[in-house]
Amino acid sequence: MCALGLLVLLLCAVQPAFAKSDDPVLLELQTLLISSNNQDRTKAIELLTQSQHELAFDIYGLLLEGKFFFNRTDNQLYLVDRAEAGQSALHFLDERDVVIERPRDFRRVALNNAQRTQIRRVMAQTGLTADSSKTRIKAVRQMMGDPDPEALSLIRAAYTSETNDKVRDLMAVAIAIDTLTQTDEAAQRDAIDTLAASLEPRARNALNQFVSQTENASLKELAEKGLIGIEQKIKFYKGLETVYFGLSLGSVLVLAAIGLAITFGVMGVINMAHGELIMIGAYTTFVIQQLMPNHIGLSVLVAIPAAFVVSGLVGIAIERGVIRFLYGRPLETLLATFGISLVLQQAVRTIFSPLNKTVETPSWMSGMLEFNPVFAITLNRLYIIIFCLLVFFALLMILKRTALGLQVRAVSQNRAMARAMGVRSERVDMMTFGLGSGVAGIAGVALSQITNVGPNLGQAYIIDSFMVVVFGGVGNIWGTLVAGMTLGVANKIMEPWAGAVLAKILVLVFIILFIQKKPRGLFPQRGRAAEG
Amino acid sequence: MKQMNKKLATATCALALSIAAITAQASDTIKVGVLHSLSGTMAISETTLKDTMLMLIEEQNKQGGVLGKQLEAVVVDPASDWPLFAERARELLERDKVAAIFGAWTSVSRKSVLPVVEELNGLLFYPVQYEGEESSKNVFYTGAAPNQQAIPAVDYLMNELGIERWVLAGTDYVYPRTTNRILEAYLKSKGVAEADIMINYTPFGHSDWQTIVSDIRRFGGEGKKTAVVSTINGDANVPFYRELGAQGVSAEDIPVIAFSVGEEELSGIDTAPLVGHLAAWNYFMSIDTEANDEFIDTWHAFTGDTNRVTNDPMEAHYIGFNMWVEAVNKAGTTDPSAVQEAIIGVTVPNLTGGYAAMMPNHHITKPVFIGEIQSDGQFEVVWQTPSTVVGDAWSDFLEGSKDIISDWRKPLSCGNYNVVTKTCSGQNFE
Amino acid sequence: MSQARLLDEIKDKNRVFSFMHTQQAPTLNVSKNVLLYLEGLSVSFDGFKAINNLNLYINDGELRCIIGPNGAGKTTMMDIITGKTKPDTGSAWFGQTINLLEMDEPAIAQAGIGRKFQKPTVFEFLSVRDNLLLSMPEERKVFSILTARLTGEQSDRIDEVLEIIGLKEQTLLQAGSLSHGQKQWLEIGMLLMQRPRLLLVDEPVAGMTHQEMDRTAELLISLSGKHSVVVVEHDMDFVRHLAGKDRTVTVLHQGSVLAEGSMDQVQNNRKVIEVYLGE
Amino acid sequence: MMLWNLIKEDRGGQILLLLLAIAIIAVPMLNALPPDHALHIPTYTVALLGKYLTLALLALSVDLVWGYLGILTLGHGAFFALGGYVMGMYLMRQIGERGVYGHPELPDFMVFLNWDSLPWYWTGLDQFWFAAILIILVPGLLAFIFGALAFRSRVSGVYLSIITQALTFALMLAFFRNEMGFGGNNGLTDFKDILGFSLQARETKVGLFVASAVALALGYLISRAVIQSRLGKVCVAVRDAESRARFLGYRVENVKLWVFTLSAMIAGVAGALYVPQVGIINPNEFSPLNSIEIVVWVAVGGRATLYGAVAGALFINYAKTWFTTELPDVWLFALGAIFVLVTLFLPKGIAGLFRRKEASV
Repeated sequence: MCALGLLVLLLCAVQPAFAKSDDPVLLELQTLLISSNNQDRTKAIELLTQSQHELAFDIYGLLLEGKFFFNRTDNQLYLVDRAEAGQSALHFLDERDVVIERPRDFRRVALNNAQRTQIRRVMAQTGLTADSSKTRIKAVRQMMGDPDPEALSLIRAAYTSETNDKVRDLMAVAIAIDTLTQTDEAAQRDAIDTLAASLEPRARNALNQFVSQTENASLKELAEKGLIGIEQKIKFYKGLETVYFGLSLGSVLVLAAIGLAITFGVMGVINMAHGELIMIGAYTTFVIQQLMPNHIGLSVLVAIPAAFVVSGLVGIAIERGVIRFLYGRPLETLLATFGISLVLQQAVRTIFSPLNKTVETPSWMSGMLEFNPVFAITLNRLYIIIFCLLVFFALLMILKRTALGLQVRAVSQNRAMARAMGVRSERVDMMTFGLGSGVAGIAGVALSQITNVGPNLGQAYIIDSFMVVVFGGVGNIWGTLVAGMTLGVANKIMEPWAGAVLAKILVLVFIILFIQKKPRGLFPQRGRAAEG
Repeated sequence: MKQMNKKLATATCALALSIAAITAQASDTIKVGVLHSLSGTMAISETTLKDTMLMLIEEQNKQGGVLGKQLEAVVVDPASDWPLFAERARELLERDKVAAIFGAWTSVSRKSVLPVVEELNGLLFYPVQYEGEESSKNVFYTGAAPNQQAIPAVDYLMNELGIERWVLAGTDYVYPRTTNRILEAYLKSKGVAEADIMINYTPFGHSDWQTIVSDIRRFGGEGKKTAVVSTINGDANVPFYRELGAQGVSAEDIPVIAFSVGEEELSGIDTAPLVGHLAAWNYFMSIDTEANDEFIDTWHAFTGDTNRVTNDPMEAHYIGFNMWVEAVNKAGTTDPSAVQEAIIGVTVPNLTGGYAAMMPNHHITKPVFIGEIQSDGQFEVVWQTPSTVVGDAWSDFLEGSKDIISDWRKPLSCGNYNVVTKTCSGQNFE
Repeated sequence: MSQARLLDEIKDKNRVFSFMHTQQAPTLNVSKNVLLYLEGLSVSFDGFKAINNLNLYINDGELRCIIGPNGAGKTTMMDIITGKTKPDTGSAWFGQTINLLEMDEPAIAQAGIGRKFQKPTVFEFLSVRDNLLLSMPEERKVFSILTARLTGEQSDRIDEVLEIIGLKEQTLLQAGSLSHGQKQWLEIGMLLMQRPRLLLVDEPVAGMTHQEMDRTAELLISLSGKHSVVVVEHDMDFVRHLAGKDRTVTVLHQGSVLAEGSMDQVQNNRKVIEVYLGE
Repeated sequence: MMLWNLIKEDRGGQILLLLLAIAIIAVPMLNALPPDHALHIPTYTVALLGKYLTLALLALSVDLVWGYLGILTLGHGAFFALGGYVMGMYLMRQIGERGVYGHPELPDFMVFLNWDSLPWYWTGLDQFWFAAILIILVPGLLAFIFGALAFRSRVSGVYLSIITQALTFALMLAFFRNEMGFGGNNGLTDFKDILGFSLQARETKVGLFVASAVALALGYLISRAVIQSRLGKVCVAVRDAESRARFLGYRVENVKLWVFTLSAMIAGVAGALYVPQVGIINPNEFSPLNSIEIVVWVAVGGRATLYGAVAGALFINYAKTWFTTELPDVWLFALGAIFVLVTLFLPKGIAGLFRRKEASV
């Protein structure tokens, strides 16, 4: 989309001035860009930078987005939005519109990292004066590492006029890094203070470097003190981070397990196909995105109810078709549902191919919430944590406040009595199982944002889910929440020193032993019903 | 009682016989075994290779087959079950009497097949990059050995991108372990300090990368230019790259170079946040040569799907198959021993405009390409070795194997000959 | 709170290794002619006090009937005696020497307390004979079971009991195929095989015909003397029949003893009448 | 006579043992026939049948605990795999200098992971007698410890099933780790010979087949002996009315514990015989999927009949071989369907069918 915008812009920019076809710079640019040699492309960028060409920045943008293609048949440069048969390609110089027949004739003019960095540098300098403070911050960061003095002078210039404090501080750091290398001791002291106050990795590195080089003992001591301060802050934030990671892992576990907490916990049905219901949810997300490729952001939201319904229906089908004949025979249920899980997996393989499917992350979910350079939390995880809590409390409400919830609890405590009271337990079973399955589907939507969407998705989570439910205490969804979060955090705290594999093993062993001590989990159901 | 007796008895007999049933020997065709998992976890990767083989055989038959006989593919499914690989291989060789087997993907599946092909003196063409440290009389390694992928990749990062700190991240199995140990030794030999190398292993299908990625970020934020060398396998890649994207690790800050992520794997990932990350292979679909174009067109025609991608192991099969055909024509027979002799030195064109030759150590010569991931899921070649590299079965950077060479030509004809002790161990043929 | 409990439980090591030391009950001592002491027992589930400061003494060889409305705590009391439920407070002794609260079900059973459930529970897939066979008082160690052989007098004993409970014809039938009443009898038979010192019988005549009831009553009475028998029952006629003139009847209400005495005394006790007739 | 008593009332058992006896005699003979002979059984088929028999033995061990004790174990694959690993380690030690690195003592994978000496738990495994003991001891010990914990604290039913699954899952992850010194993901392979006989020799393969058949027969008789004894009756009693058994004074946990341990040992032996015949052992054998598949063999064959388990194992595995050769994509559908249909319509399994017939005849 945005590329088209740029195309238009590019045209307007051109119209009045002159026909591009006889602009020497652009002509040379074309020859350089279509060449298969990397160096030529680097040259092309340099050419643009030196020529100060009015279109330079638009071209940079288009290059970064990879909108430039060259046609292997006529060796001409084209602007293409989507290189697919039937799409149109715009000739770079004389704005001819041609229709693409064989997409593979059009080769993207690709940049490598070095070239991208090169362009970003140039663009960053203009970023300093951009309106959004975010862009300015990015610009300063970009240039902080940049040794060339011109960049620094630009920062100094911008510093005086800068109004936003965050940006100012950052600029101050950038300047301080430079001052540190000067010889004026007083200035250096101030610089050290500035740097010691900042958590920018570059500030720290500058100090480290300074400590290793300087002869001036007092300054050295000062810098070292500063470093220690920084290290402590970092340690603290690292702790915070670990906890956050733990919670987000926990929230994933809870999401995966909560549906099970209902079907297994409340109904006492062992549903080995639970993982596959999650998988179905994830695939629903995939399908929805296929249906609305231009509204990725929206698609995920749409997917939530959709996944709930789809998985819910599949769940109900399973309950009606198989499970209801097996009530009171948990072990048989376990086997039958395991069979179902196999069938569902293979079904997905045959329908969607065994390959993983791409589920895109909507823009509003990507990115980070940065508190400071060393502590930032990823948005997608944050949303998942929130989402997990929402789902949890929604369920709590349903079970505690609604008629269904009441009936569910009635049936789960004493089927016969509930029947006698006129509860249609058949229907309740169906609804409950549907609910549990639907929730599993919702979990699938969340998982599709962080992991594979493939036939094995379910398998990966089924055992963990059971662990969480059993650990938390069957029939108690609060238990599930606590258990999930505990396991998540425990896992993350152990991971650094035990390693990912060992951490997982330890957690499993812990649960096995825990079940020995408290067979009914953290929050057991008590009373005569539970005895014996 | 009687009834039952009969039933059970017949059941067992049926079982015994139907397995025993020896398929009639069709003498007018040459059988070629295809041993790739079509179900189970590895089906994701291996099904494509099965199709590739079918395509290659079909093409060959169009050109009149081999030695005037048509080729017949015998496809079996080891179902991602390692013992089953051995069982199926035995079936192919003993029952179907195939002239050669093309197959296996994971190291463990190859290890499982190895004793069988050696016992029955079969031929196995193994198309996947692997950890090396092996050379069998009966196996031809058409995928990359570590020195045909890892080492050049590191060279590129070191020389072209000026990388000073290294994260070696891999799934905990033999290929990453070996590769990383080779790289560690190699880096140290290049004067990289212990403190500048971070090694990390994760289980198969690891899905929560938060901690590791943030460690990488911190490790990379300490001033020196850092890169990640990833030998992460299969399913674990998607969450890994997603986490990289989520934590804003861009290819400009910390490039990740992968040895097991190809076009096919990328087709399952949202590549937008990955643009600029690297991969090292001996083939990329994007490489612009006549041969490649033709190959891709036939592939699309064969699968009837113009969106299907091609990848490195497919090229490996293409090369391996052509080499086998060459060798058979040269030897004038499909007899394994004859082919084993004939194939050494056989040279066939690869898909990237060069030639691949079968070396005496049963590995082949390959060019090495470094590609950057593009937003369309393809790789853009940013660097390549000036000439092809000879596959080295026994790494010079490992204690155990630096003195070992492999040469299957007479008089040595030994897979692991220790030049110091002058002894030939492993698979002996005296 | 459950967190705290969890911590304690993790702290006390010996429960994990409890299987290391086999629970050997000291020999029974009824010198004071009292077989069962229940003192100050209380147990509550989620706040509901099923048993509330219960005191009960059963003499050696006594036949005691216990009545009480639903939820009076009759079954819970039996659970405590047989070790199925652990009380929050109080003590339960079998004779002078045996502390029931320190033992689990098998130990208590081997110490000589037999129990018949409200709902007849027999081994449905085993033959009637095997059901009795397994009830024989014998070494219960796994390996002795493995090598156990049936001796002559043991099988005589089984036939004898089969005679008593009137299931001679059904000897080789699967217990599952018996009628409800027959199962009741079989279960009683299993108790007889066990030769317990104390029988706890929970609503033995539920679903029995009148003749069966009378026979049961006779049986239970005949048992008293060499065994102590505690019968929990709703059916007043049956209780009256059992208790006769002089035997003690205990009325439980809300988990504690409401009244105790002969049938007549109990029936004329005001509190009892309130509870039953709810004045 | 003793033996006859064990299977007197057990028709299925009689037939099973009969067939095994026939196989033990016939298969080697048929295999010895010239290859072009119509009745010739190729050696790889013999090995295949041998493999099936070991799996049947495994199924038997599961039936012992599930059928007669009502313990649905989803982790028996672990005991099987442990037995297999012990055997694998023995076979590795037999390779000696014939490894690719020609190291006199260390297996190849240790050499290229730069280990300088054998881990302590590999010592002594070059002796067959020692390995043979461990094959029984290791799975038995694990089962004993696990069972002691689980049964004491009266973990039962579904909970037990789930933690058995967790157990095997944890073990799988553990064995994947290369630090463990069991060859990581690749496991142990490229075995040369057993007790001095080359594993590639026809005779050895036939020998292993016979060994498996004998092991299965013995396993069957032992299980039978347990079932016939009073302990067997107690098992059934525990299965059907656990608390009643307690109130009769039986230490239910001990009963469960010992039978569970016995069954684990049988599984271990099965694993040990399985490994030399398939030529590789690796952590996948621990995967929960495998363990749960075993259960379905038993379910299909028919619980609590022993011979049913054997029949089920043979049937399903033959089906698997057939499907994965003929129509690979359908296999999982078929397996899944079997799970569902058997539990719904055939609770007694195949054996159940025959029993009904017998009754009617």
